[in-house]
Amino acid sequence: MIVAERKPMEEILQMIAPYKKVLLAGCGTCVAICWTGGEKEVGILSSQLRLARGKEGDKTNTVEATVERQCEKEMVEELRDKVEGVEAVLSLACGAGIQTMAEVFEDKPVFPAVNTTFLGSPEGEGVWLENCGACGDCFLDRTGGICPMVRCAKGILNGPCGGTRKGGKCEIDPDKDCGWVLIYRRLEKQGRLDLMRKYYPPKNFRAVKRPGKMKAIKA
Amino acid sequence: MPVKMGIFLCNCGGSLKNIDFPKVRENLEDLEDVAFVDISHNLCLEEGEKAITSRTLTENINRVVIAACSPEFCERNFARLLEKLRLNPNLLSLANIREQCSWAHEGDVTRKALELIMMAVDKARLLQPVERKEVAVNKEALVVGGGFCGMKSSLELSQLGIRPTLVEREPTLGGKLKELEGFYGSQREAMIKAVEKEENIEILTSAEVIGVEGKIGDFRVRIRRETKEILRTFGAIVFATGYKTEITAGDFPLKLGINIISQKRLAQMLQAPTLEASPETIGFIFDLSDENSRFPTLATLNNALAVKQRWGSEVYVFCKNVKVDSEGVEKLYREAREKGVMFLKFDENPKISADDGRVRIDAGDTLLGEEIALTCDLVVAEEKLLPAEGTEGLSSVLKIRTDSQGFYQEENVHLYPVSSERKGIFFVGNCRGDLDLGRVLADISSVVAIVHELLSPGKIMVEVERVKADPQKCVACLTCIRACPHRAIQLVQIDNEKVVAEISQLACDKCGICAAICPAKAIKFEGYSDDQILAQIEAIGVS
Amino acid sequence: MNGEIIAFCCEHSAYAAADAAGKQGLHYPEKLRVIRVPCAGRVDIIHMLKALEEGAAAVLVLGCEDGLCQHLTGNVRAKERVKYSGMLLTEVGIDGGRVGMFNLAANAPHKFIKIIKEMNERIKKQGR
Amino acid sequence: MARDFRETLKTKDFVVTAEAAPTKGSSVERSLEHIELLKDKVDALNVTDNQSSVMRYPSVGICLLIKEHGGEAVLQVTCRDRNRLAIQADLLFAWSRGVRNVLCLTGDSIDVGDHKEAKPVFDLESVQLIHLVHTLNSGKDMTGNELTGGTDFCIGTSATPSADPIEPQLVKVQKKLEAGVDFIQTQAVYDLDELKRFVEFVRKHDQKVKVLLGIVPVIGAKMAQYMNENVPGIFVPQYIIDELAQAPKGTGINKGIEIAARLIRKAKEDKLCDGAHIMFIGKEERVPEILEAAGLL
Repeated sequence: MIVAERKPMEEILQMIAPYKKVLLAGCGTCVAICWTGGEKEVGILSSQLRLARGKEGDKTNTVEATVERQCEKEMVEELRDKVEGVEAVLSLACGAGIQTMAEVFEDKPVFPAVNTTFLGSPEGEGVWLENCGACGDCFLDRTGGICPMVRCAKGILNGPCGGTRKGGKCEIDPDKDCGWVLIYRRLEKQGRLDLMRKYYPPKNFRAVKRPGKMKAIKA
Repeated sequence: MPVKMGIFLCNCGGSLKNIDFPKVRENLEDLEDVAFVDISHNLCLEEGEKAITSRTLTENINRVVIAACSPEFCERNFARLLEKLRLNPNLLSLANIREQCSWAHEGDVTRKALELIMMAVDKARLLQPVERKEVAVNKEALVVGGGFCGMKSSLELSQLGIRPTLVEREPTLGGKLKELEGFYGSQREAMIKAVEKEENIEILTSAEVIGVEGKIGDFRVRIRRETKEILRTFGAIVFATGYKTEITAGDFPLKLGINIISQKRLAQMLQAPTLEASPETIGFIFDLSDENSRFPTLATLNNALAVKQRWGSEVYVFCKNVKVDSEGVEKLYREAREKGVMFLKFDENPKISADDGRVRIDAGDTLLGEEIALTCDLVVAEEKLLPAEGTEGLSSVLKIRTDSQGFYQEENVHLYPVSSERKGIFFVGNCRGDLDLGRVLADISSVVAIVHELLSPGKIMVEVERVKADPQKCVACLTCIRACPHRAIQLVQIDNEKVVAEISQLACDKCGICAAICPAKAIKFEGYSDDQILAQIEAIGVS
Repeated sequence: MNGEIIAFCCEHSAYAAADAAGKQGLHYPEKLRVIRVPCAGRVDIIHMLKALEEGAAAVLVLGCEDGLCQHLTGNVRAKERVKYSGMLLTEVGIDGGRVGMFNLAANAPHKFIKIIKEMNERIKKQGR
Repeated sequence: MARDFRETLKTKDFVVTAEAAPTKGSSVERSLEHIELLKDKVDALNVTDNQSSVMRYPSVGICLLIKEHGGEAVLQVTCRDRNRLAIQADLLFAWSRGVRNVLCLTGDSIDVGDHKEAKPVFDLESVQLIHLVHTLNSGKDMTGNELTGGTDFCIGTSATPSADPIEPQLVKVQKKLEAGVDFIQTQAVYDLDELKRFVEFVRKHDQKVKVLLGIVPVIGAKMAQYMNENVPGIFVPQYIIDELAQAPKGTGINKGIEIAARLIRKAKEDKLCDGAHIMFIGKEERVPEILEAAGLL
């Protein structure tokens, strides 16, 4: 899933400063799941904006709506009436959702209320971990299902760097595991350490031709 | 159906003098949806009940607002009354104008009282009926652990007509009783026999619980017996998995050897038919690291007496304090003294050293104020009570946490010591901590009473959808499942496609944590829903 | 609303403490409005923000003592949410101390009074 | 005139190298002083590449200065700041200007340096870089294109014998050996048993490679603790911290020099490794004291 974090309030207030009436648009998929842009967060941000704007933050000046997937034009289209009634849209969706919103309502300024941060999965309640870099050239078959491109801070393909902290923690953050120590342990458990002893040549960074575009071949 | 509200104001026998009731009524009467506003003297007495009954029926109202004393006193009664009047009890909204208004302030509080009632009125408009229905519960109980607690709980449950299935990991029943001699040991055979004789109790030995799914009234339990796996269903589960003991050396060098042994080893020696030479002098020692545990005193007294009886050895007990404040222990202590067991009390941990194949104990006796040196043939060392082997594994099977020492965590150590965080699963005895005998017996009585009350009617009344996840809004993010303290939520498939969270009304304890945390605002807690809470907030200061 | 203090009170502890205060004739500022909740864990960020939006001077969430929550984690979650709400307020230039979470037992009316009075002093100083 | 480092490695029993950190800025006077002071006392001078991810004068620039002043230089190359095009181009330039030795490193993370918001490149990493240098040495570029004039670098790399856990680290060392290196300069090692175990491991896979013990003198107990917490790959054991703590005020640096010399002397006497690599960043002028105390002058 896509993980995002809310932008600092100051930045949001600056973006929407010229606009009196704003629609806060949430998304019910990834950003809802990571507690950033679902209906609940839309309500909180909306209330916070009204508090920030004081008297100007009249209740009628913040409109709230959440669609199931903001990256789908058809679903965003459902908001047409609401969008037409406001001066600007503040989207709490991921970058893809925000861009869809901006495309569907070309004549309205659309602003991001969140920063899209990574692809990941929940580690536990309220904690998400980046674990996919969308490189287009999946390497996980060789590393026991742990991505060294993302779980290693330097994206090394051939083993840990020399900076690993005591107990197998990452050079840059003692709260994060060294990806290569994780890979080693996983492969050791599976009796497949020979995979780690192989040399892997430099990665093909053009596996996805940027900007990425995929056309399904099947109809 | 449009909202039609009746408001009853109670002036508590005319005692709430700082509220101008007629004025309150005046302000409420013209509100939208309000059919009438009545002032009564004592709504909690028969006259009040009659007044509510007649007005409710004649006016055919569908929301009842009562401004009276604290809901802690009156809520239950008024809810019952509504039920009698064929009105769903959830259509009742209360304003606490006595404890939290009239009594809490000096001077005229009419305005505040009016506001509190307005809050209740605005909430009442949004209330929806919550249907209730009877759900059948499985009347059988599972008791895990065939030691003293498990056997006694099973016996008592079966005497009350509940059919317990008793699961024991070992090939035979008895648990720790097998390791005890003397008074407690002597209870062993009789108890096992009684359990085995009881037709109502099904005994599964060499068996272990490996999975618990479902909820109170309907637990599906997987049990592995030798190589076979059995699937059974139970209404409630009682864990009596006991403890293990470990010698604690503290910070002084006690090494387990031939001369320094555990209570368990001593019991084995006492049970052995012959002994080459019975020890002449035996020293028991405890309080070296943990002074609070009651367990070493009991084990020591029990076994010291057994030693006296069996071998007639000289027995010395070294400790800081003999803890006799548990049931029956004082008596054992007196008996031990009478039989000649010597008690020596130290302040600083004694020194223990080897002395020509025997063990020398050097201790300062606080009573005599002297240094005492004693050489023993055998020293029985202090033991600490720890969670039984497998507690950790079982707790993950049960999805129930353990405390800092690894014992099962009670739901609330003071209020509900035998209840776990999962409704319908209980812990008794030493699997939930280092308890003295009195506490263990109290645990057994209370768990038996609770399980009996729960299962014997064969059915329980549950609210159908007090807390509900809207399948249209649920995004199956698992947030509520991870957050629910009672493990009452699971993912289910609806219409063969969408996977959504479903809240079991049986297991749910109505805390509302899920409703607050749901990122999609999919969970509604009727009576405490967002709009009902916000309606109260918005009502403040409007009057 | 006009400068009221809103207290979300857990029915297992704070709500009973408020009752006990009344019963013992202990007085507290009239501007207090209690909203009864089944657990402090029911109270959400939006409830606190909306209360302030509506014109409350302060919001309190009052739950069971540490480790004694009827629902195990409700009071812990409440504390986290109050902290977060305080941060959201600070972000928009409002005193984050206007939301507060306290733990108390059902039989602690004096503590209840103290909490209310202290919050009242705080907002009075700010001229509310 | 300095001897070719590849020759020195082959012929000398105990090789000594030291690190020279480039200055932050375009004035190279201080670097020059260090070069003059050390060029004849050690067998080669390593020049770091934006060490600790702190932006500095380029490694290759100082390498050229060393050559000009008659010293032998080891060009450190990291993969942090340059992609495969830039790295190859820089290596060709260095070779054409007389730099003959290269130390292949992945590089510290951007996060530990002074330009924390920079884009980390890491197009390649150390093992791949070693392969790349071999490719250039064979007269081709990475994609197989013929070069008009290739290189013949003497190749080195680093390793962390004190890593915890060590096993994954050793897997990578093995890959480096298989790729082919002439020398290894280890990260700082303070426990010679660790060094011994490491060299034994290396010898199992490669008898020819030379292992140089990495020496980072610690000049005070507080600094040691700071290094343990903040410098990647450094683990100062408690007994050294204690020894430093006991040194009278103001003499910590002398103590650090003494400990460093003791480690080198012992490693040499017991033939634990093939040399030493001294990293005394910011105190380069005191490297001769270590050499003297270790009996290497």
